[in-house]
Amino acid sequence: MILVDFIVSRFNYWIYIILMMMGLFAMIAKKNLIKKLIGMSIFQTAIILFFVSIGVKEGSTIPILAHEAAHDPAHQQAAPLTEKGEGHIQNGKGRDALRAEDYANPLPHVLMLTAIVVGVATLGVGLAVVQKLHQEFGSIEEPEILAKIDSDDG
Amino acid sequence: METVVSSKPLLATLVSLLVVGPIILSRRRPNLRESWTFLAGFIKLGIVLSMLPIILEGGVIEWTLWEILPGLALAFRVDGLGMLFALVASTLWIVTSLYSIGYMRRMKEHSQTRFFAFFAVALSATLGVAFSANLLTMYLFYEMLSLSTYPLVTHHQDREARAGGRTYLTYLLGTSVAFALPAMIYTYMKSGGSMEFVSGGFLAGSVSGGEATVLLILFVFGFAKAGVMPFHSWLPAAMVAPTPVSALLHAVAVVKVGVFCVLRVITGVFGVDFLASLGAATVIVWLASITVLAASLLALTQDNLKRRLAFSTISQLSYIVLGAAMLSESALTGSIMHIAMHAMGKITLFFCAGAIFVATGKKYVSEMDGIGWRMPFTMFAYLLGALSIIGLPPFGGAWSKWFLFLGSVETHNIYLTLVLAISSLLNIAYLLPVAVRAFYVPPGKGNTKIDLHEAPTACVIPLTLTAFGCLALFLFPEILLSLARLMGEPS
Amino acid sequence: MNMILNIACLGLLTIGIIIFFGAAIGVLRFPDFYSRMHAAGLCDTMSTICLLMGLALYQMHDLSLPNLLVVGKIFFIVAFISLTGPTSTHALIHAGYQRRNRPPIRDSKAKEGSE
Amino acid sequence: MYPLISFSLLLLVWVIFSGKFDWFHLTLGVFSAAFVTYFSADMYFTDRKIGIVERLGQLVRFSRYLVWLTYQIFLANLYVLRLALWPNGMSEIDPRIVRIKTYLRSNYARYVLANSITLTPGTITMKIEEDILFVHAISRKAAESLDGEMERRIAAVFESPTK
Amino acid sequence: MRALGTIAVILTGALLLYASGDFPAWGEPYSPANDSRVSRHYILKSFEETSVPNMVTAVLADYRSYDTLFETVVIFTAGIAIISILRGPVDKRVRLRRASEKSLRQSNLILAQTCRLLVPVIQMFALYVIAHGHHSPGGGFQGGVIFGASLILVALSFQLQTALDRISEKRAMILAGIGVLIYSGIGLTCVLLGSNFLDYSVLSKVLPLSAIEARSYGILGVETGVAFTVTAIMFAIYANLSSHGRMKGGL
Amino acid sequence: MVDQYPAIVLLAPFFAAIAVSLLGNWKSGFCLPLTVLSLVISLMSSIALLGQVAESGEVVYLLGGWPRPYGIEFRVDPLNGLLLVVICTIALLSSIYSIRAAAVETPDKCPQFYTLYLLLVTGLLGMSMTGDAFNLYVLVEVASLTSYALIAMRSKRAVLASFNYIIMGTIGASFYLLGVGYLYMKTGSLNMVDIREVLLESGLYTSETILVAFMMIMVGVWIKMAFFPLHGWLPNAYSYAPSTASCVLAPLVTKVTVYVMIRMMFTVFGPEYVFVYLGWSDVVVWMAIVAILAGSILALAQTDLKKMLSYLIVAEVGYMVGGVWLANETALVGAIYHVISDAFMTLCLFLAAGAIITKTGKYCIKDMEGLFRKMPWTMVGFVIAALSMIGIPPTCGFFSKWYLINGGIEAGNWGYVAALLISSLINAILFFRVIEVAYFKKESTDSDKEETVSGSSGVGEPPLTMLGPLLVTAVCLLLIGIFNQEIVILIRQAVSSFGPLGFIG
Amino acid sequence: MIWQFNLIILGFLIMAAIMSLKVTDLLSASMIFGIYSFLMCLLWAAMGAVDVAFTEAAVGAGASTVFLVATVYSTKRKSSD
Amino acid sequence: MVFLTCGILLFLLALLVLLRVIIGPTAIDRIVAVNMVGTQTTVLLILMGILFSRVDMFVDFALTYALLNFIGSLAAARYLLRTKPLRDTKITVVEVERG
Repeated sequence: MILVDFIVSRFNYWIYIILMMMGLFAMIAKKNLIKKLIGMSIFQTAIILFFVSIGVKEGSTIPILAHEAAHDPAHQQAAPLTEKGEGHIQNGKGRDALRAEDYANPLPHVLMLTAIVVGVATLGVGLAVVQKLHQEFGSIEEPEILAKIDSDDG
Repeated sequence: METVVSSKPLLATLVSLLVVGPIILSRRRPNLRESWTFLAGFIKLGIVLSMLPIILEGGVIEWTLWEILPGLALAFRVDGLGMLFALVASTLWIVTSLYSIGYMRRMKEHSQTRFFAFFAVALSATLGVAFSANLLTMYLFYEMLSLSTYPLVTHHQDREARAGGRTYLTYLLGTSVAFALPAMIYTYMKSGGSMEFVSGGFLAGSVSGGEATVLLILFVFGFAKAGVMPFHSWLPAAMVAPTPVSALLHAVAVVKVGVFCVLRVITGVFGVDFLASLGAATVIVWLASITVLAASLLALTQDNLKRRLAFSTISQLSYIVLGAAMLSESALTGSIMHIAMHAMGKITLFFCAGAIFVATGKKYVSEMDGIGWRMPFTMFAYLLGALSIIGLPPFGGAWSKWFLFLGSVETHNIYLTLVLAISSLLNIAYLLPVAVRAFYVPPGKGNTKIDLHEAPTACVIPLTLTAFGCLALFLFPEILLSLARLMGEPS
Repeated sequence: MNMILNIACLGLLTIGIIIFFGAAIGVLRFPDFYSRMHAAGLCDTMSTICLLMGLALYQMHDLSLPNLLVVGKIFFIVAFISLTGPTSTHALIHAGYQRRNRPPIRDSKAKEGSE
Repeated sequence: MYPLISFSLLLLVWVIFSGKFDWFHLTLGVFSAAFVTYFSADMYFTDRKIGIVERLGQLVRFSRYLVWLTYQIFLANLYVLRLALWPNGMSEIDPRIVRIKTYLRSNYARYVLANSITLTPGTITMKIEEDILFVHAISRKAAESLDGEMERRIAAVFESPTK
Repeated sequence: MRALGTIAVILTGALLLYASGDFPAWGEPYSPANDSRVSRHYILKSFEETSVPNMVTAVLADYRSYDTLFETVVIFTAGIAIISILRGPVDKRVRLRRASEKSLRQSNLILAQTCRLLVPVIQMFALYVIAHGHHSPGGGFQGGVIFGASLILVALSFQLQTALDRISEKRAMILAGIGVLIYSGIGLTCVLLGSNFLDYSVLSKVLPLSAIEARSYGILGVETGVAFTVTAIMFAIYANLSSHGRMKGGL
Repeated sequence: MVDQYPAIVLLAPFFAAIAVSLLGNWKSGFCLPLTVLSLVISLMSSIALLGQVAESGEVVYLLGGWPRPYGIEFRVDPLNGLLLVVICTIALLSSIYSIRAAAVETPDKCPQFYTLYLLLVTGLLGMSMTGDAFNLYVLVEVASLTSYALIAMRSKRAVLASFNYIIMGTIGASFYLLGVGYLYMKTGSLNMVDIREVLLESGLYTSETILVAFMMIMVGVWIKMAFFPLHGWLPNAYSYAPSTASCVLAPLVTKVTVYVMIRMMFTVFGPEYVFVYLGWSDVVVWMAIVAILAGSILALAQTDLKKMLSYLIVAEVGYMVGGVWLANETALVGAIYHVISDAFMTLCLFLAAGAIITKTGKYCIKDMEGLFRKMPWTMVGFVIAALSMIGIPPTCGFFSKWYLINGGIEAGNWGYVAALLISSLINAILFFRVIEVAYFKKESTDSDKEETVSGSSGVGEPPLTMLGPLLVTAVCLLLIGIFNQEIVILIRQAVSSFGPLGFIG
Repeated sequence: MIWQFNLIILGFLIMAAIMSLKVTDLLSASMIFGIYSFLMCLLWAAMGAVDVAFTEAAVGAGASTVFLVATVYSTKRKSSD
Repeated sequence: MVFLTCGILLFLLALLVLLRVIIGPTAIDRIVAVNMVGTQTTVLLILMGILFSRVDMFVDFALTYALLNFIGSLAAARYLLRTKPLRDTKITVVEVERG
């Protein structure tokens, strides 16, 4: 159990490093431009993974205030099924007993929304550039394009 | 010592800069254009002369513009040394202007407007150096001079000019950035944020002997316009310029700015006494001595007259550096006077070389057989100038040589005396043969066909004037002497 | 009542998972693209529907309005999936066919001859 | 008329989605529904000749058909599961393509037919060209299940009055 | 390149691994980030201050609305960028491998019908997501993407032209501009009403609302702006990318 | 209205960008006046803001009215106040310049071009004002995306350059983001000042996470500013970009990133962490030395004018990074002053290069013979900028070098001093190579007559809209040099607010 | 957070990432990138970041993948690595 | 617990499908498998909603997913339809049956 604890407590961080390094490697070493862009997206999502991992709290729920759910007995009934898996998700507290520990940290989520948007925007622009390169050089492989440029010069 | 606050130094500096605009605007009317030059020249000379009495009385004129770096202002200050230099430069500008009109028009040179415009800028820079009150201001004008003379040097815009100009700038700009700038900054830091020239130096006590030596060497090399070997080769290279340029700039303005800066550094930054106490100037003394001899020997081997004169200049400049580095009062006086004396002599020689070229198209010494009697004024003036440079009485050069010898004796350094003596002999050996050939060797066959006659009047008049100037300087050296003495006096 | 719901829910979930298991095995085992398509496209849809139904039933433990709405939304999902599932299956198989990716057909010659 | 129906349908969708019944959200819903109606209501009810009553009838019949279809789908699923899971299931695979000429006329009916065929595992509609459907069947048995029962039922739903 | 990549990866990876030893455990509720006053404030006070139960929306569109403004601008920029990159001098370009024109005109019956059924509902759903960003996950951006996706769906199951008939690229760009304008306009209104940029509470001066409600409605307005931009740009990007910037043919 | 200056500075170009994109489609004549107008407004208010800052110290503008650390704030101190003025001025000048160039280089994309242009300026302004570490990332991305697009608007190689820029830029920005993430993880805050406070309070200086955060941020920023081994994207991107775009990209992007580095080092981590605790300043300075030398030498190897200038930027970045990391006040002042002066120098050079290229169509240095005769005023501008790059007084280049060398000597780092001097010398060679070619006519050959005919007919002075900004910039170079005291006083005011710098304190 | 899901998804993620970078067919790569992105979506959901998950769902399924496919369509499908 | 197990099972099954993605010889195989995983995601999302006891929140993007996953596969199918010219449209008919 200690081992599990140890793995769980670090696993996210390891995986994000692995993903990030894969993305980085693809961005630098792949020859195909679209592959590079896929690598770029993986790279960015890895960072998003890191950020979201920061904001996780054990036993917390999603960062949306449950004041409506608070008056809803369904969730108290639903508790038995989830209890074992989840330790103590406790919602039925209502607004009066709002505790910061019950909700995941919203700030990383906000930041990552922005980061995702930036990611998709960059991907879009990157893809447009790739298309333009294909128009200009008829290829999307970096070495081929470089060779074309050299032959244009020579 | 009386300190006068006056904007005159600034005006004197700016007047030729201000005239650049009118010169460019009137580019279509050469006569008007040239008259602007003269106007500026006379105004400039007038302003400089008007300051003379105060200086002679031992006063100083100061004018501060604004602070450009912490504790450092763009400031002007006129003292004996600067006055002397300014006097020489502004007088000779007028003469040279006259000469260059004759030269340029006769040679039908292109881009005359540009020529005169940059000439004026260069003069401004020269006066700026002469009047600058601190190292930074001096550096500023020094660089301005390097840059503004570049178009003049490369005036012909041919391959030769390009190569010459390249060497010219590489040396001047390179050394100033690589050596002078760091030396300046180091000085600035060591002195605690001051770079004001003070007689007796402001570095005294704040640097060690080793540092002082290194700094001094950096300064001497950094102001490569002084032509101390091994940074001398820009000067022969710059001889591709039209002769008026060579005459004024490479006999008077540019090179003298170099030695002037060295003098300033030695007297104003380090202080003679301080250097003497450290013994830091010895290296400079030897460098200068070597330059004197080596340049003289090299001059002997040159066939191109202008190049020969250029090497001669290098050698003569090192006299001045040497004189300053000897750190004795007489030597200093001698070297300051030599600025004026050499200027007058050398400009005459260059004028002559130009005149010969204008009249006959000859550049080489070996071609000049027998031209003496065809262009008597020119060659006679050449003779006078040469004698002045050699240092024979009754010509101005004799005074400065005399003081230099005196100084070398004062330092009890027999080798220096020997160096001076040998170099004087060498002077004779490379300068006089031209005159001898011109007057005594009959013209060779190839040259007879060319119709030889005197150079244009506008060329002849200036060279005659300067030749007589050499004579006059011998007869009336008092003003110069007293100006030079002002510096030599211990503070 | 809750008991029945729970059992129904569990049953539906089990069925869904079994169907999905079949689909997964089918996708792995079937020899060619077309037959895999049969397993993937359809069993998948079915299993999803089953699972969703099961979850919807669980949600009906308590018949409050918000929960009913959630159930409504789950039904929406079911509807969508049963619309999009066949459509995308069709689109894919159509595309595969148009690319002259001929289905391997046993005894095709004999049959063709007969036509 | 039809835009209005679309509008109310969309509003219904909104209400199910929203689950908020305060005036503010309902107003938003009305705006949204109006906007979507304006923007893409032409997607619905392409054939505007059919009356509304008729449509309602279709709806009722269609739901009955759905029940039957679900049952069929369930059966067919079991069949494919058997193919996939039974060790000898593989041997039964005998793909073939079946061409069906349908008598259904309206696009919608054909669409329902095609999707129903696809939904019943073992058969997938590959292509529709006018009234001809190309169906890929995974085995002989699956092919045999296309016996026209389904088509009849669909016809009953959508085209019975005209017949 | 490979070697360079490997080196970079190994170096960075080692560095990051080194740092990860110092991290608080995953899911630790009292880690510095989770227990900081910023995070606590957002969780505990955001409903009081903005009356928005979804903290993410509250933080996104109010506390950090300036970020979000520029997030929108990023999207807007991407749209303009793609247009400006792909729209070249017409013709003289690599010929696309095109399917026969005939099949382009005919659309597949099944796809078309599914699309007809789905698109309005998707759009409704998108609008719902935009409007309910306060109470449930979602908001302007997500709704906008979904709306944009519905247009993409139209283009995919009919033709690009069909979708462009609904909203041309030019209109889309204008719409995107309007979206950003709505967002920043609300911000500017706040300035004109004498408060700081994007301080919605001051809207209560002109609307019959309390300051907190004003924040809530300000957020809605802002989200609407985001949605406009995102919808338009997503579609514009797709239209450009799929047709090589020529707005015809295409995927 | 007075309190709103920070907002106005940013919003003027921002709203103009939207307006241009909306109105431009309708009538493209609107683009330019709007651009210029908005930049003028922005410039005026940034000057007013600077005045305010100089008078009363830091100005804080709370966006959304949320106090620190809950909301985002603008913090304007003399340092970024100056930078704002610089950005606005440069943007204004190059927008005037763009009147002709944009029409030639990006025909029928006018609205897009100006929208991107204004958004780029907005991004840069935002980057320099914001007091929030994450917000900085967003604005970096705004600026980057616009730069990618601006570069890729040209064809052929520019597109490949843009692609490489996208890849490198994204790596850089992501590293930065990751660094911010690490900081956030440890401090729980995103506000720069607040992060600093938490770092100090909780004694986090020994934490590995903070160390790696610092390294990540630095590497990210270095990639963005093209610090030497990471400079790969820059030369191609800037030299193949449309000339108007490169006129605003080249001077501003790297400089603003240097500002970001300074902000990160001094405001977020604090000099005591960077210099005292880490103590790597020597390593970085040596890297900067390599950067300076490598940049200069690579520039020497170029035959293409704009490419040469681009490599020079790499060298200049080395100056600034070195200056900042020398860890003393003089050098820091020098570095910041160099940020300002280098922005103008680069602008001037790129404006001149752009003018030359648009008028003659020649890219190679060796094709530029006789330009002094054909376009004297352009060359005057070029020469002044060149002198400034070399470091000739009274241009501003001299003074920035002055402070930098002073700082180098003060820190006892002679390598840096030597590198500066050597690079100045190389600059001299570089520029006089160009000037020489431009000054001399081509060696007369057989085709002499044709040369003169084509030379006299085709090429002349560029139009006033190109020449004006060029000359104004040239004058600015002189003015910044001559009145460097005023600027330096402001910079010192900012620097002193950073607290004692490492070794001295 | 649901750490059990979390672990599984992370494992899958690695697989998906490797696959999408390994496959030489760009269309497949785009589709696998689609898987990657919805695994991410699940991951965010498992970590309680619903808004992020929502965005990722919308972007990953509705935008990124389609953009990639569109680009592959107008360029080339085969990749050299 | 039931739901957790159910989710884990679904994940494990998805692994099988992913296997097809990995070995899938042609793109279509992969797309089919991707589509399948995508559909399964919907269920998983709702499962998570139940585990978090916040189904009302999760159902929204399960819905999104159901709607948008379709677009991805559709795009791929469109791609395959469009890229090659349709030269031979004659279909080999194996067996004809009249409905």
